[in-house]
Amino acid sequence: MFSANRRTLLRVTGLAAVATALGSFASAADAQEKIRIGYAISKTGPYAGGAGITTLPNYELWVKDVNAAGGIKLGDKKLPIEVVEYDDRSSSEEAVKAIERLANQDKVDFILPPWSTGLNLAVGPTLNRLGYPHLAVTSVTDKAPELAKRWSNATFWLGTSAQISEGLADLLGKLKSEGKIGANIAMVSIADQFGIELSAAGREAFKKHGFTLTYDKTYPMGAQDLQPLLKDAIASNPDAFVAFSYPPDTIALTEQAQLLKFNPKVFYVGVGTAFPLYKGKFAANSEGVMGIGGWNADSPQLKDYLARHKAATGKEPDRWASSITYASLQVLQQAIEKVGKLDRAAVAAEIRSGTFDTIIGKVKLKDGLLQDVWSVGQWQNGEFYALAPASLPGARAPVVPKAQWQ
Amino acid sequence: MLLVDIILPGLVLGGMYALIALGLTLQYGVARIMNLSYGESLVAAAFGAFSLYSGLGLGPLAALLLAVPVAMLLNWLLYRFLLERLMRRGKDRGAQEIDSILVTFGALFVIQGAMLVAFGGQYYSYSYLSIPLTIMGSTLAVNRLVALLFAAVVGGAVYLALTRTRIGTAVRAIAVDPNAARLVGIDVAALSGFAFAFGGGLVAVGGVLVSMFLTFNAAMGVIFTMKALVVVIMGGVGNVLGALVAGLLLGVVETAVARLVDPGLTLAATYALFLGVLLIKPTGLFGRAAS
Amino acid sequence: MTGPLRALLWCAALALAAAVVTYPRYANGYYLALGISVLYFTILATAWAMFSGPTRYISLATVAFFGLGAYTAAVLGETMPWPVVLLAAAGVGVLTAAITGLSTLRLSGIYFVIFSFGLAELIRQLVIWYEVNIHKSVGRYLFSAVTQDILYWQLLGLTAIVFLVGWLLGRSRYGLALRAIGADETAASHSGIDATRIKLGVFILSATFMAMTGAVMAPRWTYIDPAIAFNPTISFQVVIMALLGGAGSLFGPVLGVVPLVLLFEVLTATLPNHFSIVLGIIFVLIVMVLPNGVIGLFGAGRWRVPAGHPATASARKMDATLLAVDGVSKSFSGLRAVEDVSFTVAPGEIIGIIGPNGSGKTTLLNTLSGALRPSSGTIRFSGTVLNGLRAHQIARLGLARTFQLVRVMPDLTVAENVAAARLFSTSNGSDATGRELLDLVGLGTMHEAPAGELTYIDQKRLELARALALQPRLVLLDEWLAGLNPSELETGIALIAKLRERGLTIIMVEHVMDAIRALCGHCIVMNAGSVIARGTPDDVLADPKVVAAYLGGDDA
Amino acid sequence: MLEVAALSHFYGKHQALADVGLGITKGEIVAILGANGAGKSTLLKSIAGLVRPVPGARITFEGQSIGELPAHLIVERGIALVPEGRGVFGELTVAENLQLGAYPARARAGEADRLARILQLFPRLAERMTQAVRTMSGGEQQMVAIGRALMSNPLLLLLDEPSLGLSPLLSREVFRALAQIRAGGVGVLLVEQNARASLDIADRVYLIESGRNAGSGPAAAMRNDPEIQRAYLGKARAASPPH
Repeated sequence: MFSANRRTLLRVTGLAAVATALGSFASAADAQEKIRIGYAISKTGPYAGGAGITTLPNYELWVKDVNAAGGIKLGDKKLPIEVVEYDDRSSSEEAVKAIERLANQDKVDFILPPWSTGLNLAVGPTLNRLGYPHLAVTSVTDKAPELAKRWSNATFWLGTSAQISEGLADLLGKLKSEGKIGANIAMVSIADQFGIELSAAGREAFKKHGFTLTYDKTYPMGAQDLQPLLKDAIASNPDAFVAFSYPPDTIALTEQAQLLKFNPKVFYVGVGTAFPLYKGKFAANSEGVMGIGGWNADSPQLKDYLARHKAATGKEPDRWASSITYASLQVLQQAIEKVGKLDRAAVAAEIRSGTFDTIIGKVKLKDGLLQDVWSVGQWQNGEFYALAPASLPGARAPVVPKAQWQ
Repeated sequence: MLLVDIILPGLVLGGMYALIALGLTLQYGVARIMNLSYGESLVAAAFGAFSLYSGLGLGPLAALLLAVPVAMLLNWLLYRFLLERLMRRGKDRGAQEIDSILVTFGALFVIQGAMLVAFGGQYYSYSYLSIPLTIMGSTLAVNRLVALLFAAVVGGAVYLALTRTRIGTAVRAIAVDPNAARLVGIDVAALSGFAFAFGGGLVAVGGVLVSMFLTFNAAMGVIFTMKALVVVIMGGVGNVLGALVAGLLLGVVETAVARLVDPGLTLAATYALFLGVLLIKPTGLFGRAAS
Repeated sequence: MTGPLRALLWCAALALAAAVVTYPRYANGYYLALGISVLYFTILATAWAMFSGPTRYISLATVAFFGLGAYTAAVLGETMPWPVVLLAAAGVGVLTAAITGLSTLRLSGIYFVIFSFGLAELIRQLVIWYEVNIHKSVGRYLFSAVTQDILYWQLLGLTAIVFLVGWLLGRSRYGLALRAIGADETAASHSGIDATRIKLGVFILSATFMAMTGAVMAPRWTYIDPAIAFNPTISFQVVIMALLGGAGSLFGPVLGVVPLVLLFEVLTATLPNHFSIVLGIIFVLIVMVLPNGVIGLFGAGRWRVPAGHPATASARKMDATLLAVDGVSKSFSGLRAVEDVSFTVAPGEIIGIIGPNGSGKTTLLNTLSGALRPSSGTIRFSGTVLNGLRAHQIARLGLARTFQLVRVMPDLTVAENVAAARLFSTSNGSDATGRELLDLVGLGTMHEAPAGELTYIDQKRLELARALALQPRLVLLDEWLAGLNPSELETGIALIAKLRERGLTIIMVEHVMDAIRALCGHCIVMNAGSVIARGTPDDVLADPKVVAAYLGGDDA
Repeated sequence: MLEVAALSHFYGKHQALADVGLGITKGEIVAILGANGAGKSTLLKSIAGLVRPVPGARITFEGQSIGELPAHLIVERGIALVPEGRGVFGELTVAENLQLGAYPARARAGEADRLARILQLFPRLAERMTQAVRTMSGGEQQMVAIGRALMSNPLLLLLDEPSLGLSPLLSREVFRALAQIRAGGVGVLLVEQNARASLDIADRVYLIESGRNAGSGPAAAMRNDPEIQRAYLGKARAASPPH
């Protein structure tokens, strides 16, 4: 800590000699003493909100956990992690530059990915060229299989958009066949790649299951009032309401639904439903709300993870990508330990082929993709339990219809 | 009925737009400071309200009593120690404007950085007065109605103060011609500082009130800055009434497009309306004609 | 400069150029990425300043063009050859800039600033809507083999072109015209400069570079969506960098780009968690200590245009009537400021227009010079109907004016003020050089002084010289003698008399009766918009109607 | 009432004023004559506190030094400047302009009476109270400017080129108003290019050349001084037709 601070101080005072300062980062990586791990994450800009919940706390928690345990085992030695971190300012160009810097200047041993689909895709070619394993966790795209083929160093962890939508459609289809809900769905989605892919896949999957879309609209990012949208959705009298939305909108939609006393049998919103913020804000009213993600809250590893996360960062993790992010880091650690040396190509290959023991259970990737991902979760008794796919161990039965808003 | 259901929620949304623009009409319209850190100040006030609510259980309406004086003081200090110097240095209004853009761009980073250190990048949201109220068949949230009410009352009061009182007239006189203002015995630096600080107080009002119903994080300031600028410019620089009307108009149009055309086009429609207004009236709805 | 020194400088410049060109050969990936950042902001900021520097129109639409370029590349990049993609991006930039420029450039000041921002947002929203509803997908993938080296060289080439174009523009008459517009658009129009077309042209030029930069950068990010391509932060950064460096000169922006890119870089690296605060504070300090931008440290390097301008041969044609005003009226929202005014002016004549304040004299001059369009009536100048012509067109025909509240272009030098008026002159009137004209009005020693620093009376002289530089056949003087003391008045009257002797025709609005009596052969008296008397000065000044409306009980 | 001594001012390297001195007593009109650029406007601005003189200048008003005061406090002491180009608030109405004239605390008492007197002095302002000043003619704007200055209840009125751009009729009205103002006990310091008109109305005259005092004396004597006539009144006077 002390040395880092002193160096920080030196750098600040040395601002005048910019060139010198820029050069001075290239300290020789002492592979014998430490493992240098670098990341550039959005601490500012529009992505800071997402990165600040899902990604950054898990990086910090993992480093803390590993170092508390003595470090990563390399051969017969345990090497602690030294972190080099930057802010990509939510910019693709800054993210690429930061990767180059981590690789060329800081000569870090491993690089952790940025947050968001866009930034992960932006740094993809660079990480591929430089040969760093790329754990593209917070990247949800239908192109994932193709990308995993193109970049052998890259792995994708949240499933594809189709997977998420189909999971939801399967669940709703089952509810329909059980006679718990009717055939009408109102769907709204945010007008970016994420929302469009999910809604496109949803449209098809819902049709396959015999549903009718009584309302199907997109709204632009940054819309300040979603009440008009919701009113028209309500007017279409759906059995299930599905919103592929971002956190601020997820919260606004829920709040408006309560105000308008809109009580569909299934209320599905997200991203953001799995955030502790959601439960914190809506308390009892979150009960029965469905959203993307979910986890097996009864698993002892996850319970333990929840407690550690809370202790280390002061906050609960979100119940979707957080645990997977942490698990991906565990996979990285175990892959390094299995390879036994800082051979990035070998580690990348091991991540793809190996089987690992993580907080989310046994992880084995297929073609660079994590296959067993939860697509639907539901708040039940103050926990966001995973519902679908029902075939996965730990899946809970959905509570339908959702209780009326209080 | 659909009409009512468009106009009422539209007015409520517009009220929020007007509310977040009120401070800027004073800071830019009157004190002539193009404050790029405006949105960050607004978000900072929202964080303040959140902290008071979650920490001390103090409701946002009570928090106003604390937030507004603090914001005024901070803005006054900002004016007194940074902006006033620039105003004195700039040889004409253009130079002053460029300098104020640059300096407040720096202030933007400082405020945002401070919020990031204190609160991180996560989203924050809490519930206050999230109670439905049905008026003429249209259900509205009380917290949003409160914002509309404040926009109307505060906006109206500021408008009356600017046009009906001597000190308000003096403030407008500074906006018209600072040099001539000195000649009638107006302490231009002090009064500009006051107008800027008062604008800052209004920013705090906006921030505290929108925190009741918007989810926010430290990186969101620029959204508010730009929305406020659009409203102020559309209404006509320095015209409080114009800002009110422009805000309400934008809200109604946005709601109407969402209900009648396509929710995907709401923002496109508001920008199109804004651009259209400027093409027809190059100095905004209530702006003075270019001389 | 001595021979060896010059050779040394050339060698140094060549070495530097070689170092820059071969940079990817010795820089590692990171320094190359840093170089790419510097270059791409250099192009954007330089292109921005090309238009916004001289005109002072602060545009926040940079990202609109940049984003459209990036999108074009993302759409066409995998199917078309790269040069075609770049051309297409440039084309999209030109087209959008042309459409938007035509509609926006009549706005001024802050209205333009926010309009340009709104425009960028509108374009982004429309692209999103199109992608969602027509293309059914928002993000575009662009897999490309472009390595950092190639990207760097592409950007370097574009940088070279943008500087070359900027340099040529600065040397051309359009460069001075643009600065004249920025200094005082009205005065520029009345000096024969087609402000709209020149602004539009340069706006398009600047947008083209922005669009091409977007296209060049797009492949780097693999994935383009509206949030990435139309990120408004880019617009702000470009403005800030250009202003910080100094937007008024060709190399100013780059002086803002380099330190700011490096500052961001050093701070994000050293203080990832507090960089915002420190950056903000440092930035504020920079602004406080550098009032004129970074370039101010080096002394503002501006383009100066030599005062001399080759004289064109004049073939003067004498008409019996130079100007015929027939039944001209002008009303402002119902209020009739000028009502049915008719008169003619013969070549070589000096006509005086007198009348009480607010009687419509200046409004009448404004309809003659094209500042206002007459509501009815016709104005014929040397056989050409002036109705509907714009100020610069009328000025180019050889009808020049001065302003009641003196309007010089304050940031331009005296010589440049005069040169600005000769840029587009097609008249074949008087053919004195700029230097002669300045000597004529008594400013012969002040060529290089900025016009804004002249005294009031010298500014009036300069305004007259500028009007004469149009090589006019008719000059409108609007209270040109006001504010002169009696002895200065004598010099002024003598100067106007001299102009008449050189064959110039003059219409003067004046309150100084001595001047009217000394100079005018013919007078028109206006009151409440109408002509109430006309004739020789002595006749009209004795007219009881004129005495009652204008002169008062006894003579001044 | 006002004593100015050793007043110097520089614009950059250019010395606009060099050791200028002058004095004016209550109820007196003092005219300052000089060529354009002689420094007359700078002199008025220095007294009004708009520009800072070089240290060493002594400006005392009613026995107290005002050289260090900012402009708005000088107005408070009772000195009002009508600047060249009028300096009215074009976007505001006549009523608002006049109301702002009474902004200083010294002017609050008796504001209504003073307004009534000013509207008597300039009757055409009374008809236009709600009009935006920028839409008015030059002469009317000049009346607003003078009226606004008078609203501050000044002891001393400084006028810079009040007749600039005014028709002969209007400029005579303005000068007539100045005589009335003097009759009310207010001192008037006048800078005016219309030398004849100012000599006609002034009690005393100061001549300024290139920023320096170049003479002073009673206006009546100046009017008949051939030197003065040549320098400041011009030949044009001889050419003017009989009254």
